[in-house]
Amino acid sequence: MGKEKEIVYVDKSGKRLDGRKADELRPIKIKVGVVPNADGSCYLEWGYNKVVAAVYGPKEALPKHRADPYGANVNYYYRMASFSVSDRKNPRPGRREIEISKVSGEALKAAIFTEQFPNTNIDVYVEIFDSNAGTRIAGLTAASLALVDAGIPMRGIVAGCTVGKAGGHILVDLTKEEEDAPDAVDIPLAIIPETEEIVLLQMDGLLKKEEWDKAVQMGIAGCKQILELQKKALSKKFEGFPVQEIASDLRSESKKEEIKE
Amino acid sequence: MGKEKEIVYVDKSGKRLDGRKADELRPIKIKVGVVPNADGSCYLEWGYNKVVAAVYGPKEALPKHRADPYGANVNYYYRMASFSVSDRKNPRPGRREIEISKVSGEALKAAIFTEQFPNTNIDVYVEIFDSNAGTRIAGLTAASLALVDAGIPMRGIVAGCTVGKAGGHILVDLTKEEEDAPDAVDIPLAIIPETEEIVLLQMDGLLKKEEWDKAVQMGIAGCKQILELQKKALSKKFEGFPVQEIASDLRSESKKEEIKE
Amino acid sequence: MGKEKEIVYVDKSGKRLDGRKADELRPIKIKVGVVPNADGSCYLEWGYNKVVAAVYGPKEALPKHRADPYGANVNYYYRMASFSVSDRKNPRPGRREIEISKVSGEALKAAIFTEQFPNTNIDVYVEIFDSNAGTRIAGLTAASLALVDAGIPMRGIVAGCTVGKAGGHILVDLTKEEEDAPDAVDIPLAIIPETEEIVLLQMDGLLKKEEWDKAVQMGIAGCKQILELQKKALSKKFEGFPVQEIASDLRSESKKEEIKE
Amino acid sequence: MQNIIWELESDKIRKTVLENKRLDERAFDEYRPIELTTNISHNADGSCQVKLGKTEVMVGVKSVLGTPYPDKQNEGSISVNMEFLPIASPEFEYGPPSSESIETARVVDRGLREAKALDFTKLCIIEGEKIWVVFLDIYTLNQDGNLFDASSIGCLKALSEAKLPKLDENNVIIPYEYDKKLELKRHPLLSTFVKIGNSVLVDPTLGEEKASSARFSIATTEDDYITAFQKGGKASGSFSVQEIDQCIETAFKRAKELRKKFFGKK
Amino acid sequence: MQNIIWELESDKIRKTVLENKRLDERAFDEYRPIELTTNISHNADGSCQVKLGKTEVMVGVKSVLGTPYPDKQNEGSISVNMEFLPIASPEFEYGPPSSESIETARVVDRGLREAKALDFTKLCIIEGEKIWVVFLDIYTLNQDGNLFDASSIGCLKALSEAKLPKLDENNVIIPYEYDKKLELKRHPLLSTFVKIGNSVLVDPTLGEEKASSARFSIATTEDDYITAFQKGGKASGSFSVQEIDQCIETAFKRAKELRKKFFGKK
Amino acid sequence: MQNIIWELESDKIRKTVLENKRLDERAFDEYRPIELTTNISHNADGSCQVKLGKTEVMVGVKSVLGTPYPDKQNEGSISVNMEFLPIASPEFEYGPPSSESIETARVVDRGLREAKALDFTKLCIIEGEKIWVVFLDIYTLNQDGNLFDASSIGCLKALSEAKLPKLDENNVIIPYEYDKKLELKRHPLLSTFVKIGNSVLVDPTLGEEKASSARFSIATTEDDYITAFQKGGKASGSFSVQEIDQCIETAFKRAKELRKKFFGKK
Repeated sequence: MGKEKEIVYVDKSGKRLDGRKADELRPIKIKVGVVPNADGSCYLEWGYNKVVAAVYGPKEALPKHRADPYGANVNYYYRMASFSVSDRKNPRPGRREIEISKVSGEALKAAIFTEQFPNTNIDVYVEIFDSNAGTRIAGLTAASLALVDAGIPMRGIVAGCTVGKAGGHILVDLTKEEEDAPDAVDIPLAIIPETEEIVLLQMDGLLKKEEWDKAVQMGIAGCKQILELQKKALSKKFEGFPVQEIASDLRSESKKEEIKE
Repeated sequence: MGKEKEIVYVDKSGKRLDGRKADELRPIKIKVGVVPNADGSCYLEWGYNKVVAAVYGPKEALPKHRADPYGANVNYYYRMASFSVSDRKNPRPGRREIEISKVSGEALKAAIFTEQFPNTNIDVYVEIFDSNAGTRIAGLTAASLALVDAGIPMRGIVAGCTVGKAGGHILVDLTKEEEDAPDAVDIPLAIIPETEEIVLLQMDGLLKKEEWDKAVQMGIAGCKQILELQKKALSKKFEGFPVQEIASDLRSESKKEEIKE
Repeated sequence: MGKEKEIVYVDKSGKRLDGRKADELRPIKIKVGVVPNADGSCYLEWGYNKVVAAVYGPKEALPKHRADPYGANVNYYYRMASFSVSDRKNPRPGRREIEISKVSGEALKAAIFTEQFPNTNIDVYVEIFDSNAGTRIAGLTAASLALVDAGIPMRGIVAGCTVGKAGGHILVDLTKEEEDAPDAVDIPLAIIPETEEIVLLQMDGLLKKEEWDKAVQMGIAGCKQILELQKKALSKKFEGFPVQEIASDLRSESKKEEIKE
Repeated sequence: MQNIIWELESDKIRKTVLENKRLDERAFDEYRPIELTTNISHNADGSCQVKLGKTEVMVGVKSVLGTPYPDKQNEGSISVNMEFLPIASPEFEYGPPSSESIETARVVDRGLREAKALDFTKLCIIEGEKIWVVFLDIYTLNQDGNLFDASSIGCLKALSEAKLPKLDENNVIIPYEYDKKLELKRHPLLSTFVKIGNSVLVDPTLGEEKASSARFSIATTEDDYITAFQKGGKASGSFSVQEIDQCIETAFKRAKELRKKFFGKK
Repeated sequence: MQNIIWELESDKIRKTVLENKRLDERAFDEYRPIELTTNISHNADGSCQVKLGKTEVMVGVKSVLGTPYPDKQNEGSISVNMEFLPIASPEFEYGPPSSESIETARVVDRGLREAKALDFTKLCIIEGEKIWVVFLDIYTLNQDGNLFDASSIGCLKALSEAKLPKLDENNVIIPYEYDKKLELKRHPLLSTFVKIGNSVLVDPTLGEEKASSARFSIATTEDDYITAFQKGGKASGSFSVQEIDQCIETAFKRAKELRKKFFGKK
Repeated sequence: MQNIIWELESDKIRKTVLENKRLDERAFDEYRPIELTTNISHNADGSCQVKLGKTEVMVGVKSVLGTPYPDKQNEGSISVNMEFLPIASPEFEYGPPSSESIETARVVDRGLREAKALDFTKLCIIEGEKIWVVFLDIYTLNQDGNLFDASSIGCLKALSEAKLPKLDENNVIIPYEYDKKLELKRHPLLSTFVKIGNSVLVDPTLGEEKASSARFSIATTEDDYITAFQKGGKASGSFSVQEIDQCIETAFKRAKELRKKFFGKK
C-alpha cells in the first residue's frame, strides 16, 4: 500500500485531477419539463451524473390514516438504475437509498408550503441513470425544479452542492476519484440560498472544526452558483422557448461567480 | 455435440417418438366436480400432466378500489407444485407462472360474460401436480370446465392445444422430449372452437410463415378434439351418473377425427 | 461416537450436571413493570434465559375485518434477538418463532376473559435477549405477568415449566446441555395452577407412557413453584415498594416446596 | 356471511355433542374413512394423495443434494413444507405461509425427525460434504378439518414409497433414474382430538374444529412410544391430565389400525 | 376520476376507429416516430434511450460473471428485467414487479433468446465454470402505450452497442475497461397490434390500448423468421387467423424498415 | 386520539421553550441521566443495555466469519442493524425496517466506520479469504426520544466489551470460547439536537422530537475530530451556520464527559 504512487489531489497551480479549481463545479446541464405524464419534471446532468426527477401531486393521501390534516406529505424516492454504477446494482432499493430518500424529502419539505395542501401527498421520484459522486445532491437539485415545474408553492428553490476534503484540501463537488482519497470527507449540503438556511447536511470522515468552517462557506457559494443555473433553466422553460438542450458550461460560469464573490 | 446420435422425431411410417401421429393427441382424462368446497372444479390428466382447477366466485371484489363496475375481474392463478418438475421447484411463484397466469386469465375472460357480474371477482386456481410439456394448455382446458361447473355463463368453452415444430415436422401436443429438439418451436394455442376465435397464442423459436399456416390449422383441429372431450366430461357430470373415472383413449378418438376432416 | 465419554446426567447422589436435583428449578428473577410505555410488562431471568414481555391493549382491532365481535384477539409475538443464541440469528422471524407465538398465544387466551373486550386486540410482545433452553416457557411465564400488570382480567395466572428426559432420567427445567442428550425429550408445559388445566403442551422425542405419567406430575409441581414466584413478584410491584430487583434464589425456594408435597 | 353460517353450524354441533352424538353419526373415538393413492406424480420421487372424509391433501417427495449441518456431519436431513392452496377453501389465500400451515408442517416434520423414523446417516453421501435433503411438500386440495392427521399419514406413505435419485460418478443426479427405496425405521402416526364442551372427539371435521374450544394431537409408534404432543386451538380451551390420558389410549389404538391397513404392520 | 377520463377517451377513440381513423391521424398500419439515443450511461456496458411518440424507455446493459446452467455448460446467458418507474405514469408504483412488467420483460427476453440473436457460446469464459450473464434492464420514463415495441428495439440497440468488460489474468472484471463488442447474429424486432372494434392498429398509444379489446405482438427477423407471438389484453377480445395473417405481414414490413434505419440492414 | 394527545403535548412544550425552559426542567444543553449495563447476554460476544432517561435500548455484538470485499482484501467489516421493537412504543410495529430505524443504524454505522473507531485490518483472518464481520444489533426497549445517542453510546460500549470468538486450527468458531478483546482506536459519540422555535435543545425527549421543526446530530472524537453530521426531522425546519456551530461546541463538551465517565478517557 505504502508503495502505491501517491495521488496529488491539487497540483501546484491549484488544479484538481480533472483540471478544476478547488471551488469550481463540474459542467451542469438542466432541462425542466421532460416527462409529459408528470405534473412537473426535470432532467439534470452534473458531470457524469444523470438524473430524472418527476413530481406527481398534490393528490389525495391514501390510505386515509396516513394523511396529515395539517399539510401535505412529501414522499421522496431516490433510486439508482441497476446500470448506473460500476457493479450492477440489485434493482430493489437498499438501505442507502432509503436513507437518502428520507433526508432529501425532509430537506424539500422545509421549502414547500405544505400547509396549503392538507391531507395530500406530493410524490417526488428521482432516478439516477448514471453516477459519479454527488448523486443525492444532483437528485435533490433536480427535484426542487420539478416541484417548481409542478406549480407547487415554495419558500425558495432548494439548491445543493457537495463539499469535502481530499488530500488535505477542501474542495467543492468531489468526483468519485476524489471521494476515494484515503482522507476523504464527503459533505452533502443543501440550502435555500436566499436565506442560507441549511435544509440537508450530512458528513462522514474525520474533519477538524476549522476545516468545517472553510467547507461550509465554499459549499454555500457552490449552492448559490447552482441556484443561478436553476433559475436559468426555469426561465427557458417558462419563457416558452422550444427547449432542446440547455448546456451550461459551468467552467466559464463559475469564473464569473468567483469575481462576484 | 455433432457426434450425438441424431433423434428422428417422426419415422418413415409417420410415427413420433411415443408412437403418435403428427396430429394425434396424448391420452386425456377429465373429471368435472372434484373439489367439494369449490364453486366449480375439474381434474385433468393429459399425458403425464396432472392438473386440478377450481373456481371460487363470482364474489364481491375486495378491496373495493380494485372492483370493476363494468364487469367481473377474472383472477387466474397458475402454479406448479414443487414436485411436479424434474428439479424441485421453489414453492414461490416465479416470473413464468405469473406470465402464464396473466395470459390464461385474459384468454378465459374473452369467453366469460363478465359484464353480468359487475364489481365481483372470479378466482380461478390451477395447480399442476405433474408435468410433461403443455401444462399451461392443460390448465386452461381444465379451468374452462371448472367455470362451466361453477355455473358461470360463457360464450363458449375455451379449448386449448399446443402445436409446434420438432425435427422439421409440424406436430400437435409436443412432449417434453419433442420440446427439447434443437429446432423446437412451441405454440400454445387456445380458441373458442365454435367461432375459431383465438384467445391465447404464444410462440418462441424460429418459424417460417408457411410453417405457421400449417401449424395453426393443426392446432385448431386439436382444439376441436379437446372440445369433444370437454363436452363428454360435462355431460357425465351433469347427467348425474356416478362418475368414478373418465378415461378417454384419445388414440382411438383422434382416428375418428381424422376421418371427419 | 461410541468412543465419546458418556455423560452422566444424574450422578449417584442425585445431582444433575449443574448440581440441581431432578425436580429443582434453575434460579429465577422476576420484575413486573419495566417498560414505561407499555400497558403492562415484565422482565424475567430463568437460568441464563433473559426475557422482556410487554402488553399493549386491549385496543381497537384494526383492520376491522379481523376484529372478533365475541372477544379480544390475543396476538402473541415471540422473538429472539440476533445475539441471544450461539450462532447469530437472522433477525427475521423464522418458522419456529411463528409456531411458538401461535401456541403461546392460544395458551394465554385460555386464561383471559377475552369476552369482556369484543372487537379489540391484546398484543403481547416477548423478546428473548439471552437463551439456554426453555425460552418459550420463560416467555409465557413473563407474558402472563405482563397481562396482570396491564390489568387484564384472567381466570388465573398461567405458569409454565419444562419437563423432559435426559440420560434416562425424568427431569424438570432442562438446560441446553441436557436437551442435547442423545435420548433427550423436551416437554414444554403450561397450566393454570389453581385448576391444573393444561393450556400449553408440546413434546418431541421417544417417550413411554409411564415416563409421561411421571413427567406430567413433576411438571405440574414445577409450575406451582413458578406460580409462587409470580405472585411474589406481583405483590412487590403492587404493594408500591420501590422495586429495584427481585432475586429469588430458587434453590432454597424449591427445597421448601419439596417438603410441602 | 360466511362467519354467521359457521356460527349456526357450531351451535348445532355443540348441541349434538351434548347428546353424545356427532353430526355425521360417528362415535367420539371414530375416524372418518381414509383412502391413500400413491404414485400420483412421475416427477416426484414418491407421492401420495390422501382422502380423509372430504379432507384431501397431496404429498410429494423430492430429494435434493445439500451440505450437512456443522454438528451433524454424517447425517442427511428432511424438510416438511405445507401450502394451504386456495383451491381447497375460500378461507385460504396465496402469500407467505400462515401460522396454521407452519404449525402443521412443523408438527409433521418433528414427528418424523424426533421419532427417528428414518436413519439419517443413510442420507449422507460424503461425510461433511454431501447429503440428501428430503423435501416433503404437502398441498391441500379440500379442507374439511384435521389437516394434521391427513398430512401425517400422507407424508409417511409418500416417504415409504420414495426412492432416492441415482447419482452418476460425479455425484450428479441422473434425472428419472432411481436408487434404493428410503427405509422407514418407525411409523409414527398422528391422531388429533378436539374438545367440545366436556367431550373429546377424534378426527374433527372443519365444523367440529370451529365449534371446539381446544385441540390436541399425539403421535405414536409401533414400538409403544409417544413421539409428539401438540396442544392448540383458537378458543379458550384446555385439557386435564385425565383427558390427555384418554387421548393417548385412543391414539395408540387408532395408529395401530392405520399402520396395519396402510403399512402392512401387524 | 382518472378512470372516467379514460372512459371518455376510449369512447372517442372507438368512434374515430369506426370512421377508419386514429386520433393522431396515423394510418392503422403506421408507427409513431422513433428516436434512439445510445451511450446514455458511462457506467453501463451499453445503453439506449428510446422515444416512441411520447413513450420513453431507458435500457442499460451490464454483464456480470456467473456459472453456467448444468445443461448448458458452454453457454452464457441473458436476463431481461423491466421496472415500471412511477416517474412514467400515475398508474405505476414501486414494489414487486407487476404482471404487466414481467410479461413485457419475458416477451423481450424470449424474443432475443429463442431467436438466437446472440451466439451464447461466445458468452462462455471457461466451460462448465464461468460465463457472462448479460443483464438488460429496462426503465420506463413516460408511458404512452406500446412499451413492448419500445423495449424490444431499445434492448436490441443497447445490446448492439454493448461491449463485454475486460478481464484480468484471474478472470476478474477490470472496471471501465472493455473487450470486444457483443455480436448480434439476428435482429428480431417486435411489432404490437391492438384490436378496436373490428380494426387492427399497429403501435397503439396508451389511449388505444385502453380502448382496445385485445393485443397481439409478433417478432420477426431479417432472415424471414417469425420468432415470437404473444396474445394478451385485459378486455374480452380475440383474433381470427386472418387478422393474425394481416398482423404478420405488417410486422415483417415494419421490422425491415426499423432494421434499415437503426441497424444498417438493407 | 394518540395524535391529539401529542398535539396538546407539543403545544405545551413549545410554550415552555418560549420561556427558555424544558418540561423536565433541564437546561437546553443538558443531557438526561445515562446508565449503561454491560454483559447482558452470555450468548453475545459483547453487550450493553442503555438507559437514557426513559429511553432504553439493548445492543449485542456477534462476530461471524465472512469473505472480504474485493477492494478491501485485508479488512474485516462491521454491520449495524436496528430493530424498533413494538415492546418499546405503540407506534412501532414488526415488519421491514422503517426508514427511521434504517437512518439510525446507518448513522451509527458510519460514525464508527468512517471515524475508523476500529482497525479493520485486525478483523482480517486470511487476506482475501476470511474476515470477521462484526454485527451490532440494536433493539429498542422503551422509546422516549433520542434513540440516535442511546444507540451510539450503546454500540460503542458493547464494542469496547466485545471479544472475538476463538477459532480452531481449521478456522472454525469454538462456541463460547473467546480470543482477544476488540480494540477501539477512537471513541466517536453522537450528540443530537432539535430545534423548537428558535431554540436548540440537546438530547430531546420523544415529546420534544414531536414538537420540533428539525433535528441535527454530530459525532465527535477524543482527538478533536467531527466525524459525522446528520440533519433530519419531519417538519419544515432548517439550521443556520451559527446554530450548527453552537451544536458542535456542545457536542464536543458532552462527548468528552461521556467518554470520561464510561470509557475512562481523561
